[in-house]
Amino acid sequence: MTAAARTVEGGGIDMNFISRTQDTLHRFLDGDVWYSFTQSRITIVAAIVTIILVGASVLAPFISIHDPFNPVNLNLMDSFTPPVWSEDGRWAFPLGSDDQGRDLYSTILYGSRLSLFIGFASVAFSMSLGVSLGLIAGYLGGSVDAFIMRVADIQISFPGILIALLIDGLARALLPGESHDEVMVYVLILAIGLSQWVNFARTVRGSTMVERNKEYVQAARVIGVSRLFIMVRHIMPNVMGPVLVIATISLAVAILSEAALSFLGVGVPPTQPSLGTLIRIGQDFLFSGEWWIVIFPGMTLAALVLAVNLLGDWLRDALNPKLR
Amino acid sequence: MIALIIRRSYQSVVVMLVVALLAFTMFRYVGDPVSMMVGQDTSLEQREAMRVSLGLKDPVPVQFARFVMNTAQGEFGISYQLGRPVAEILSERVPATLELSLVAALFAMLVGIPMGVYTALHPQKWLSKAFLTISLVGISLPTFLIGILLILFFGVLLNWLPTFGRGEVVMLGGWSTGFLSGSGVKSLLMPAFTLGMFQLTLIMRLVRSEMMEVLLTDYIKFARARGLSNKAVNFGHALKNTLVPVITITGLQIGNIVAFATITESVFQWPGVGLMFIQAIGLVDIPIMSAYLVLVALFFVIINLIVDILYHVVDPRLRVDGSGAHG
Amino acid sequence: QAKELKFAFQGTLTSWDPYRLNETFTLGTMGNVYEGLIHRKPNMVIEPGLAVSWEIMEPTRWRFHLRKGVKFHNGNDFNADDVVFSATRVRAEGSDLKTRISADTKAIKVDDYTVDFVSDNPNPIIFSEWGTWNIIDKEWATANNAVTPQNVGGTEENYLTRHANGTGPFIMVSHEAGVKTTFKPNPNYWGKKQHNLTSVTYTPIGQDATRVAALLSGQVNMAYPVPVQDQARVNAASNASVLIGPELRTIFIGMDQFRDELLHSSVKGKNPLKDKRVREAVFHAIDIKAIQKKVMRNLSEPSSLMIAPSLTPISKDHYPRRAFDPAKSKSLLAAAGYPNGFEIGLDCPNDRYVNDEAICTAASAMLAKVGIKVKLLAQPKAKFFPKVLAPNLDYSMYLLGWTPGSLEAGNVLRDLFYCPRASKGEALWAKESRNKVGKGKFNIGGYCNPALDALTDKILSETNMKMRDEMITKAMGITVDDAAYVPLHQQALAWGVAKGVHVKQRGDNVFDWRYVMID
Amino acid sequence: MTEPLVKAKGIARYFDVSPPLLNRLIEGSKRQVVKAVDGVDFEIERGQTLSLVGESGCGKSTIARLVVGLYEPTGGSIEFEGVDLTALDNRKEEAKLRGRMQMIFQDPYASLNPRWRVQDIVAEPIRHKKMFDTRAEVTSRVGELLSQVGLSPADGEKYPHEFSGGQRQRISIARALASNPEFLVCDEPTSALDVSVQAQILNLMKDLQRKFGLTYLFISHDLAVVDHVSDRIGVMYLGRICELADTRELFSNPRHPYSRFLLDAIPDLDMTGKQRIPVAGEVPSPINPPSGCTFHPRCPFANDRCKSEQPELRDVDGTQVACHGVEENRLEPTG
Amino acid sequence: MSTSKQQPLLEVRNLRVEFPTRRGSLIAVDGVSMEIAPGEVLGVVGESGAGKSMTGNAVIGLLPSPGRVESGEILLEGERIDNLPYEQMRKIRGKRIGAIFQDPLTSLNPLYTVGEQLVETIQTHLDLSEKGAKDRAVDLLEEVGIPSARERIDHYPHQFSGGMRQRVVIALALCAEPRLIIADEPTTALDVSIQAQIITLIKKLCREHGTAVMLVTHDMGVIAETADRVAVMYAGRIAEIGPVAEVVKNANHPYTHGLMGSIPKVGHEVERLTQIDGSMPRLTEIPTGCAFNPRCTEKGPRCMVERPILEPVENSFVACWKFDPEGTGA
Ligand SMILES: Nc1ncnc2c1ncn2[C@@H]1O[C@H](COP(=O)(O)OP(=O)(O)OP(=O)(O)O)[C@@H](O)[C@H]1O
Ligand SMILES: Nc1ncnc2c1ncn2[C@@H]1O[C@H](COP(=O)(O)OP(=O)(O)OP(=O)(O)O)[C@@H](O)[C@H]1O
Ligand SMILES: [Mg+2]
Ligand SMILES: [Mg+2]
Repeated sequence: MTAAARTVEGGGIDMNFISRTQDTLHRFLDGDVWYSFTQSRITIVAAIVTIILVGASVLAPFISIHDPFNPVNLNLMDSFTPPVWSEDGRWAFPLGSDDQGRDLYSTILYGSRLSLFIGFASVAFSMSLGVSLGLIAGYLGGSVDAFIMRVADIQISFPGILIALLIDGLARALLPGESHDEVMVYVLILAIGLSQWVNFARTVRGSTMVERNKEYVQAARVIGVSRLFIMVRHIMPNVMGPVLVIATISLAVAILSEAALSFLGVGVPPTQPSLGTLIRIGQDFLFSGEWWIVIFPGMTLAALVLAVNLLGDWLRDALNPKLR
Repeated sequence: MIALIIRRSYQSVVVMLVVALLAFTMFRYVGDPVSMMVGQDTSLEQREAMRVSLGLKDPVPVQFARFVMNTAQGEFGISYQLGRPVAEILSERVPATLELSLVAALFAMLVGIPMGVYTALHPQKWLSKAFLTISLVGISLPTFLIGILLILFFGVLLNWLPTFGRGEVVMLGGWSTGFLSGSGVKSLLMPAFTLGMFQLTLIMRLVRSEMMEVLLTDYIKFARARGLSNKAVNFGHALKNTLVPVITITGLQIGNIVAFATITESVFQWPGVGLMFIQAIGLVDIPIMSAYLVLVALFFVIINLIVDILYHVVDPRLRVDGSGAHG
Repeated sequence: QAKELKFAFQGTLTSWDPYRLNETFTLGTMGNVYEGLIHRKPNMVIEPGLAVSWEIMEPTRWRFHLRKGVKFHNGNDFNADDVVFSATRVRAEGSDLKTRISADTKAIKVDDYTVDFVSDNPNPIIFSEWGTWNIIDKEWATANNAVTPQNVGGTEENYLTRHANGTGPFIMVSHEAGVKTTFKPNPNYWGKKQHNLTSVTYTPIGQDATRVAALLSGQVNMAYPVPVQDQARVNAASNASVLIGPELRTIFIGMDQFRDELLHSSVKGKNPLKDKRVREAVFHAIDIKAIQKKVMRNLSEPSSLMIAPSLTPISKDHYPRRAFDPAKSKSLLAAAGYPNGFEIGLDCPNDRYVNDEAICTAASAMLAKVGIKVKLLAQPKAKFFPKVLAPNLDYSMYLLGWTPGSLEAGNVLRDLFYCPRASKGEALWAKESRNKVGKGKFNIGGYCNPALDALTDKILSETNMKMRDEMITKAMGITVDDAAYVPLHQQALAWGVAKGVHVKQRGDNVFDWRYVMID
Repeated sequence: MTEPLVKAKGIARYFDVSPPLLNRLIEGSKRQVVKAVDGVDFEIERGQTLSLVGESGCGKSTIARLVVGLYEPTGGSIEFEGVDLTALDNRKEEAKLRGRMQMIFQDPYASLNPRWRVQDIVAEPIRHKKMFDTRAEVTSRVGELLSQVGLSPADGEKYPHEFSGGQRQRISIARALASNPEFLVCDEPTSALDVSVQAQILNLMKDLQRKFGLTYLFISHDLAVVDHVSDRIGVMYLGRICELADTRELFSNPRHPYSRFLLDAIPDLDMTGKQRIPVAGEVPSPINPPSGCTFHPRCPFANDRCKSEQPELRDVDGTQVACHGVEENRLEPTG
Repeated sequence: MSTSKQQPLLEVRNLRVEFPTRRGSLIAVDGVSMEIAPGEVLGVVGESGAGKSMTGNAVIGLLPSPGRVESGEILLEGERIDNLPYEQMRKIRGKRIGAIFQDPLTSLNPLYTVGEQLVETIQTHLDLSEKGAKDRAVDLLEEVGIPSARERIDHYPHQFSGGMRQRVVIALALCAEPRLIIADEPTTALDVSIQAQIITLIKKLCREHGTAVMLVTHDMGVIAETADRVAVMYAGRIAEIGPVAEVVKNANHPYTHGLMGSIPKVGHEVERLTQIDGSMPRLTEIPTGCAFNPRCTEKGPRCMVERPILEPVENSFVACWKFDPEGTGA
């Protein structure tokens, strides 16, 4: 509401646009989803945590102390500095430093950025793949459907983490060494994304098969619009509810998968650690008392995944009209 | 039912072939097995000779055909590293993984289902909310970290539980079991918890949401209107109907437990196939890696089949007996 | 009273065939069950093993007198036939220890307890690696159809893979590869019993944290290696401490000096690493003290040589290390024509040496400060070695470790410094003959100094130890001067030992149970 | 009489509901075909309303879908202004003809895309056919249509869920009218509505018919509604038409036994004290229809011929009836 | 109110059912009073959302959450049941009050055979052995007209057709011979021919067992045929209640009047049906005064401000100011 108010004060913008945005905003704030949001304290907290973490990682270059991914900034002698509140802490390293002298606070920001990027991108990838295939399978049916679903069966008959391992291994082998670090992130995105598309495809296919028989789709067919138009403009918006829920959960799973893969040694390069890689490196120092190297990234990861999961939970309930 | 089994089997064959192809393709690239098999003094010529004798120099289709043929006969070859038939090593290692997975799955189900039911029946109680949130915390940390923290706490600080391995095992025929000794059971606790935690959360949430849906159905309302006791309604009617979808997902999850056991096993040095797989990756022991992947795929396939059959047993609508329909 | 040694090691013992794998831990463990003609004491000094004495009959003929009354664990007698058999078997198809005895050397039985070794060229150190050439019982191996080490790629399991029958102080009781191996003392051992063990159990534990936890929780009473960062924690624990000692392996950075254009670099058309000034610049950029302090937690000994000083006649400070001096490094780079530095790739294993990846990461940061932008590629050894070693040689800088198998400098000079070419006049590492490179086959940087080669040839055949030592000192000087490699350090050994357990640590990281005492 | 606007000749639509091949092989089950519509003929004159009545599952909706082209017929032909739509392979031509027919659906909740604004829903046919060039024209046409069905043009801004069932059905009608169709297929347009709202919709439909000369194919299971709206009525049973007659004729003189049953089953609002005579038995499964006349198991007049021979639709005094009994004149007269 | 002198079986007094929502309370049933005598069929009609089902649900104590009985009383055979604890109310459900819901397809649990569901219900309420319960189940199925009941008892619901399923549902409601049956749209999902069968069945039960039925529907035809008296509901309130013949033929309330007129009748040739313009207000937006006032053609100023109460008009009771003796209505 405040956002809208500010826009109005700002003036000079197309009034029609403002009123329309206001209208949409008002409708949203008035809607049941928003209401159920305001009713759940834990969801609000989760949303705030998510916004802070996502915001912080987007703004990482501006709010970090240094760029930990640039080796020029690192000084090995700064390594293992404890958090600032402990005896040997230094203000240059508010949360302490890691084994290479990276400021942990900055590294967590950059690491979250990477983790979130991998998470979002892989979800976007599996979502677009899964939603398109699900729509096609559900709407066209027949042998197209059978084929897509058999592929999905095969895919689901095999643990996601092993699929990710396979793709990762293949990509590493096929790609020339130099381009490794740059493309590794994308390989991970592909690997994690591929292991998740089936969830989307199955859900979308199921809903599409329900929607396909609804009369508004038949009405569109009677009008004579094309199949693509029906799939994209009519059916898709109506099957996106559950997709959104799966997407949130998938995001959490993707971020954790990246961490698990890094434990198995196929994550991002350690010079540009993600949260998962940071934890993997940091757990080496759990016994030696340099707990902050694993605890802070661990807490960040847990907070992020937890918040996203809670949001997903809430979304699931909020979007389910029966449970309202 | 027979048709179902046949269809499943034929799908399974396709699955297995694809898995074999994937595994096979990947292993061409994971590294050089020969350099892992010899010390650094071995000459390049000797290395080359080994590649030839391992068949690594044959044309790829020939290698694949050989791989599939051998695999179909349960013949996975001789481990490059251990120098023993892979099938034999697998059969030694499988009990450990199966016992761990079984306990983890039981833990996940026996705790997850009641928790799910409770949270569905009493959505507003604080205990439900606590269950939901705490279980989420458990899955918000990477498994390996949970495992290490458990080791640190229960193993090192409190010294209550063994930090690694299976403890004392007893051989029953060809099966080594840790269930029969105190140390075996103690050793199971932390790994099973670590492994089961994630699935527990999933199952609990699944049961909860399915059950909440079921509780809103007309037949539950009608069951209440018939004056049935709460117990009969919630457990006799609601839970049974909830279990139908839960079975499918849980089945897949059990498959995932076996897959995720790799991480847990390597954290706890649990001598199962997952640990063997991780070690094999490091050492590029291709026969072991392929055998493992094929084994996991087989596992999934079998579980899927069982799930399908269960599904048919539980849900009478899927039983095609034709009698009396459309009276 | 039971005195059980329960120890955990990082790696796995894969096969019990003594010739299957040339790898320190495997051979070291094997050495408690099998024995060679010689034996190395905890301080690495050679002492008689299954041979009581040896002598040079003529420059090309060595005579070994075997120990009498020794029995294998199965009761068979040990005699010259076993030695001759083992000498053949160790060079047979499938053996990974073929270099223990050069191909031209013949083992000749003189009598039941005397064997002669005759070779074409004189070899002053013929037996230096025989501590790990274990003697196998001929009758037993023949009876079990194992006259050659396992035929790789075959379909039959080699009997020796899971069965052991040595003369050593311990008998292997059971072996589950990757899970657990158990041993008991050999009651009929010929030697003096210096341990008080009643049983030995070995468990592989791959995860560092789990291994340390196993030691701290008392499930094992010896575990190694202890990650450097955990030594303080282990020492602080009431029930264990870390036993530290210098290891013989030298960790170093190698540089491509033979290609005309680097593979992974921004510099095109030339190879900056051919310029000694650039190699020196790399050297001066590395803050080895920082690495020692932070990465290695003082568990390393910075080195100026490519060999541990203890293995050479050279005193530790004879050749001082090039100092950490970024300013000098920058000026050297400028002088070489790279005032703004350049970009270069660094290949690194991440599961081979102590904190290998962390060392590379730290080195990258240090090089970045003088303008050399390093693209670091750290991968598991399974992928690192095939990429970097011949014949691929796909790197521009790399991190590697080297322990001379013979534990002396000749091996280093031959394998790491000799011009790598298959025959005279050929280009270094000529593509078509890479597989045929003999001397210098691990000189993958392609460093080449003909004068050094000539000196090395002399060293390899010189039997006068004093002259040999002088030549080695001189040769090492040349390598230092040329900045052929950037040696970093010898990593230290860190063994976690429970209170009340007394072990003797060997510099080559071999755990010899002969000397274990438990209170 | 002029040429009818719509003419269905022997249209049929079968659905294959067999179990998968493998099951058939193993369990020995046979191919199963639902003959949802099995050889139906009818004609509709311009400006007239033909209604189809019958119990659930008798194939009414299937006919509706066949007519508007949502299903391909298994057999027979559908002519629109004398052009056989099923034989047409010029897609443009077909699209043009099809554009002149529209459909109104049963469920006012499912027939509008919940994510679209009402104005976009109504404008969809207009936009698809590119009937206007400018946005303003489209908007004004939408407003006009909404007014025609008794809504306000301002309602276009809203989403379907903001409307009641009756209002939604009006939106559906507005959408159907948007492309200026001549022929409307209405598949139970009021059966989901309350009677009071049903009256509104039926009145509206009649008004529109008068105003635009629309032709309706009206489908319902409610004989009273059908009586109110139609000129001719076809009574369907298990995929076939068993009686096709003028409305007044059917109600005053139903000939087919099934038509009589249906009329008897109409609840008696006038409380004449007339007892409803429940039809014995249930609608048989269309997968396994009874032999001969499919109605014979429930028919009190059935004889052996009915069990074996399928009756054809025959003209009897201007009415078409498919019944051996009527043909043989062995039915009791009604009334 | 009722013409019969004996004690009513069910008495609802001033029932008010509320759904607390975030935009204030939604009053689904507002001040409804009615009585049902033993053996009587009371029809409840009205538009969708008028509060018919909620009235029925309130009587069996199964209001969907968050609905609750806000005020008023429900008495069964003179005993108050709206405030009973859950367990006591549960014992009444099925035993003394049976219920039939609209959709026979979804009212039966698909995973249990019809017999299992019957036996379970019988054993909950009657002290019968497994065998006795099963015999009774067979009898019940036969009674509701399911042929070869002994075999079909072991079938699953999906093996029955819609009409048969609805009969099974009725059999389930009859398990313990309840005195009152709440039938919420028992025929809406059924075909006309089967509808007639079910109606006949319900009527037979009333006749033979003296069961009272509260028949909720929006089908006036069904009411006209089945009910003795009828209550017309509008926006949560009763607009008119009285003997069926009077309400159907001689509707007093303008809404009832309109409603009757809007039903097409066979043989009545009318060009246009009577039409009540507009639609029932949302329960959150009920106008002040008479809830029907925006659509009423006969409204007067009083209708806009004051809520009419049920007053006797002829044999019925009507809530309309039109009949107010003070004549402030139309
Ligand atoms: N897509 C389909 N696949 C298989 N069978 C179908 C399909 N569509 C319809 N049927 C079958 O065809 C028969 C006729 O169906 P249709 O929908 O035309 O009936 P209807 O008269 O409209 O019934 P209702 O009054 O219930 O709408 C039914 O038995 C139905 O099960
Ligand atoms: N769970 C609920 N939450 C909020 N309001 C509800 C709920 N259930 C019902 N209502 C409201 O109560 C009112 C009365 O509903 P009720 O089901 O009694 O109507 P009805 O007359 O039976 O309608 P129908 O003929 O559609 O069954 C409706 O307007 C509805 O909006
Ligand atoms: Mg229909
Ligand atoms: Mg209702």
